[in-house]
Amino acid sequence: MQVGLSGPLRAAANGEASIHIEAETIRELLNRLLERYPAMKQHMEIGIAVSIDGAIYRDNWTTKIPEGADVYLLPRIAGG
Amino acid sequence: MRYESPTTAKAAVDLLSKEKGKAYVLAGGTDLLVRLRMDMIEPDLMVDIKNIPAMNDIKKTPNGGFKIGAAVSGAKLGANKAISKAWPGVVEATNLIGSDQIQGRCTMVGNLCNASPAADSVPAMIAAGAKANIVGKKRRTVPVEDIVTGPGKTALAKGELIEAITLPKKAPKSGDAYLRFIPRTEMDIAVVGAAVSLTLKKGVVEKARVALGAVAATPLLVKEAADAIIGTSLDDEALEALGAACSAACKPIDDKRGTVEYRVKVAGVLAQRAAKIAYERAGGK
Amino acid sequence: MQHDQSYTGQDFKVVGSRPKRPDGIDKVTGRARYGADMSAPGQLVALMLRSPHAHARIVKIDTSKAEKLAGVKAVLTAADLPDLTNGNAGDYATLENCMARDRALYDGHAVAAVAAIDKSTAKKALKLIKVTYEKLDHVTDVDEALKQGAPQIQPACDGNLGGRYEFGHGDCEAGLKEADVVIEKSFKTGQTHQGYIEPHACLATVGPDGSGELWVTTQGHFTYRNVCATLLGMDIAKLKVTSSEIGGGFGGKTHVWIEPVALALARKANRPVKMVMSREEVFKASGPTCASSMDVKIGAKKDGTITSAFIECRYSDGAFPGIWGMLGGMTAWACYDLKNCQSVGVDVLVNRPKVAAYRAPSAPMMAFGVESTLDMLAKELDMDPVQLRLKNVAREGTQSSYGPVYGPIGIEPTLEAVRDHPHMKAKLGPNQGRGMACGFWFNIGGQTCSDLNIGVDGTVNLTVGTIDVGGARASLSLIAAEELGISYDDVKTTIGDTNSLGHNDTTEGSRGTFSSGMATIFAAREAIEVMKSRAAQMWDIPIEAVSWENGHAVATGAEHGNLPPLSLKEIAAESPTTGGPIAGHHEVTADGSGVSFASHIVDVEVDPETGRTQVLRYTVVQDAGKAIHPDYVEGQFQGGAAQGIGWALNEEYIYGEDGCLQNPGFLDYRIPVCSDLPFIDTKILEIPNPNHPYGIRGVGETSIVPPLAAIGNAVSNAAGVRMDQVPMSPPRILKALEQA
Amino acid sequence: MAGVHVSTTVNGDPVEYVCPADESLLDVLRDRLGLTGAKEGCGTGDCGACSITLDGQLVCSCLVLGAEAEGKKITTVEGMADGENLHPLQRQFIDNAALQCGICTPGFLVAGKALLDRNPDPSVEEIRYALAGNLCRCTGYDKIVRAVQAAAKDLQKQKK
Repeated sequence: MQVGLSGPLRAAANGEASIHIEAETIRELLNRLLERYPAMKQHMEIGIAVSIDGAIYRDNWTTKIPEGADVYLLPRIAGG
Repeated sequence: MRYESPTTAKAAVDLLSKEKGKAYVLAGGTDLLVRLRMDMIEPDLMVDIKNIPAMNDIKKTPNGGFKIGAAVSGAKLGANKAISKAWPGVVEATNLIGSDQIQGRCTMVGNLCNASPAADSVPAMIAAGAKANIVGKKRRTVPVEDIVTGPGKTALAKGELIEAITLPKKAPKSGDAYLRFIPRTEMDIAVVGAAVSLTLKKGVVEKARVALGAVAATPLLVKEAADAIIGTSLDDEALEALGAACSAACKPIDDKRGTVEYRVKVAGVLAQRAAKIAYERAGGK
Repeated sequence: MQHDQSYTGQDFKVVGSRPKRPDGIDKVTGRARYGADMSAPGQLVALMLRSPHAHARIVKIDTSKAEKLAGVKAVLTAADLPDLTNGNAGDYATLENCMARDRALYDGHAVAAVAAIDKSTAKKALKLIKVTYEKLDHVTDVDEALKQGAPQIQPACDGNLGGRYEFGHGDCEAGLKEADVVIEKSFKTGQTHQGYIEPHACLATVGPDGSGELWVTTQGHFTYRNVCATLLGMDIAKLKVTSSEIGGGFGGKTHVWIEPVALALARKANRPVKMVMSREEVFKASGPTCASSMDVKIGAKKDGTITSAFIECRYSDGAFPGIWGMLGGMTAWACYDLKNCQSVGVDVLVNRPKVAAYRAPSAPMMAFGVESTLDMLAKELDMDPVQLRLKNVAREGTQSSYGPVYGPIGIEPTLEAVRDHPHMKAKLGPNQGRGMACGFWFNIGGQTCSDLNIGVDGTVNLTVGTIDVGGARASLSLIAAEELGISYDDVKTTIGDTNSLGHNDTTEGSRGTFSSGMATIFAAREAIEVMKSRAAQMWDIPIEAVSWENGHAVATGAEHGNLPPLSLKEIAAESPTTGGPIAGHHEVTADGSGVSFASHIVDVEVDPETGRTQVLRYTVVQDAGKAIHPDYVEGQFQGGAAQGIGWALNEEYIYGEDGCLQNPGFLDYRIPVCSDLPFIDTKILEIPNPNHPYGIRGVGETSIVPPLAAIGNAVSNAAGVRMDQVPMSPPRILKALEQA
Repeated sequence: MAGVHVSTTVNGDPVEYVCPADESLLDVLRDRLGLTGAKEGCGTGDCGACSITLDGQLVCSCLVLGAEAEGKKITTVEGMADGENLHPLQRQFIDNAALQCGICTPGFLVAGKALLDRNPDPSVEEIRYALAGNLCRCTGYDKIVRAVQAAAKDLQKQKK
């Protein structure tokens, strides 16, 4: 599947805006990503979130990624 | 700190004059207790004057004016119909001080003795020609414009306190008004204040006094501004001259509440607006 | 067990009604207990000594005289706290902000603390602490701080750059070439404070065995527990944190400020310690939001199609780096469907207090720049501003400016509602003008758990771990009642302490009702399963033959269908003999929160001679997903709008040349008073969030996003001047009028 | 610092206390008399959360010395309900959802009651100006003003 990367994460992926990764869950996605781009570690430590079909997941790494889903990696957000 | 609550003016004077440390007069406390709370003052003695009966009274003077005791709150002043009718500008100015809660405590004399250049009631009192009745070793009476000598400084000597404010008898065909500028609708300190008191003769301004607040180190009585409208029927030209004279008299500072430029401009605007209200109140058309 | 979180589209019986809140009587009688309302036997009073300098090296702190003063039980400096200089960066910053070690980084930065038998003794002790400072150069302005040679605030950073984050897609340069019109403008916003009326307050106890208790006003008692225990080297399970009623937070009570110090003093003195901030301390040393400075450039075709949208916004994070630029960057263009867009958020360090979240943090600034510039574009194109926005509006399937493709969203419906609102057609008088603007916020979910216990009389205790900041207990009671099929009055919702529930994230990011609502629904469903099995026992039929309808167990199938249904009350009454107490429990990471959008309309009148702006009429239109208790949804819309109005017109941190804050009080930090505001009309739209069983989106934050620009646009229409700086204070407007 | 001995009346009950001369009445109520309904939001008379009445006059208790209460009659939010019967204003605050966090509520109730005592039929503008000394950061004041209007109607009905 294609995974979109938001601005700050692109630098860690050699400037790619979108990358191809096979993964069934968010955890798998993140692990694969880290294997391929060790520089992602720093972003993951600050906090990362995954958007699947527009819904943002900040914590639940067991979430399954449906086939054909629109997947996007974002920095982790907070609020007031 | 000691707290004393004398029941006569003489006892208050004695306490204040005998105290070796720092002594303060407590009336409404709406400025003094803020300073206490913010650790800006460390009093040795606080003399509460609210239990002195005469200081809680509003009385008509023999010549038709009013004597307002130093402990009379803004709320009490506002409830007095006779003064509100005679000197609406003074009453409105006093009632602009703070919220209803503050009005329950604050006093004109306190507003004056706190000696802030931005005090609301002071320009109105000055325009009205009010006088301060001082008790101390001797009694003396001083025009209100001579009380404040600088920010936080007054002409009162140690052991002196103001017992009451005297407002003169309202002349026929006269009116007064006070306006202030604040960014909100309530609860702010004046960025500029302007008071006008005038007397008409056949629609022409015969006498006038104009006072400004928050535009200099002390409230200002601006003679040039009064001169600009005396002899006129407050036409556009006179208002223009009034605004210009007020702006010219300003010696403001830049601070968190406003800029020099802003205060100079708005002083003129407010004086014009206040003059129109006073003129109308005096029966002018 | 993974529950299906998707939207059920059900018809609601009690959800959507407006019952009385459960904490109402306590709060109107003065009985409700807030942070400063708790006392303990033998308690000490603690006060903080704070730096009078914007930036200074702490050469020496001599506490010996203070320690000798009768009645002083503990004196504390950074030397008494763990040195986290080389540890986790976040923990270091948090503790360093609570108590400066080597340098005071802003006016009001804590440098020492005392605990004494009463306030006046503590005050005297503070005066006896002698701190030797070496003053350093300071910088408080966000743009100045980025200049070469500006005093550096954190040695680990590159100058004062805390971080730079870019978002967007397409090619803005190429987009500009397609444009018929290009608008370019720079803007600034002042630093504002959440302005909650209750100052930070806590009561701390720690024994020599390392066990402690903390009573505190907070948006997240579990988070406070974890942070305080981590900073002080305590075991998390041994620190019990109880949240008081909270007197407003708006993001400002998501971080610790005095609590670790109070706990450390209590440990040192082995006595309960009460610590309450003064209002001056709240302004100087809690966590306001950022000041900002930004540059916007928008290109569009004659028909209004935006071909290029660029914004860079620099945020002042205070003395420690944060994520505020990043958050702002993500929100900038979120309302629109754009081929080419870029947003850059920059975090900048200055000698001001460490910034905390404030309601939709960082979004209002970006919206001020974006929505003001769009208004300028509409004027340039001679196009209706609502039409311009509708022309470019984001919809389901649009790729958002921060990356993901949107699901069902509500920006277009809010704009249509604004277009059709009678407010848009109302007549205006002289010197009056109307403005509108849009806003976006993410909303978040997070870790949550709820406990639901059914008493023998069939009444229900719901215990949740998310703080109720604005009426959530009423909403959660409604949800439990809805799910169980019982009356609202039969549910009592309580906020549990940290010993009574598993971890709950802080009430922030508009997550309270979204996430605890979700946990409550599933806890109730678990209890229903238990009740079905009890009913099966009572009837002596298989559980498969029992279903749950309208608060009753119903026997199904031909052979059992004639059994009269059993009510929840009847099942509860039998619970002692059918297996004991009936309960449901659920823990969840409530992800999948729905993004929310709002469009606001405002009328103002500007006095051309004084520059003063009066708000005459205000309308909020916002998508709530589903309004559980509409009163409190409206309350969130109104409160956010009022805060935005304050920000737009008068609120601002004012720093002097000396780098010290000049207005740390409600007298000169001017939040709107009652007579400043009109009634604030609201229109709730309900576009369900597909990732919540009831369709809930967060509602708490978005309403503060549009007001700055909406008012700026209204001022522009009323007075003919475009304000590029908030607050749009009278001196600024008068100056703009004179220059026009 | 010498303590001042004060005899006063709080919500109709005779009360005595000794306090330092510089202690505020708010601190006396909260820390000595256990009446924590009045809140300290600012300590400088700007927020109104500490509103009480002193001899019937609405004041900020943070700007009154405890020593000044000698011989006075004090009422606080705790004295507003008559037994189990809430004052109409208290009831309308709940019914109109006029509170969110509720920290400002005691001050608004005391100030609102003072307004209705002196002006039983206030206009919206009069309500807004009378309550300008009470800050609320949650509600935007909308539902608070409506609650005061509704309570005014209730009180008028009661009188008829």
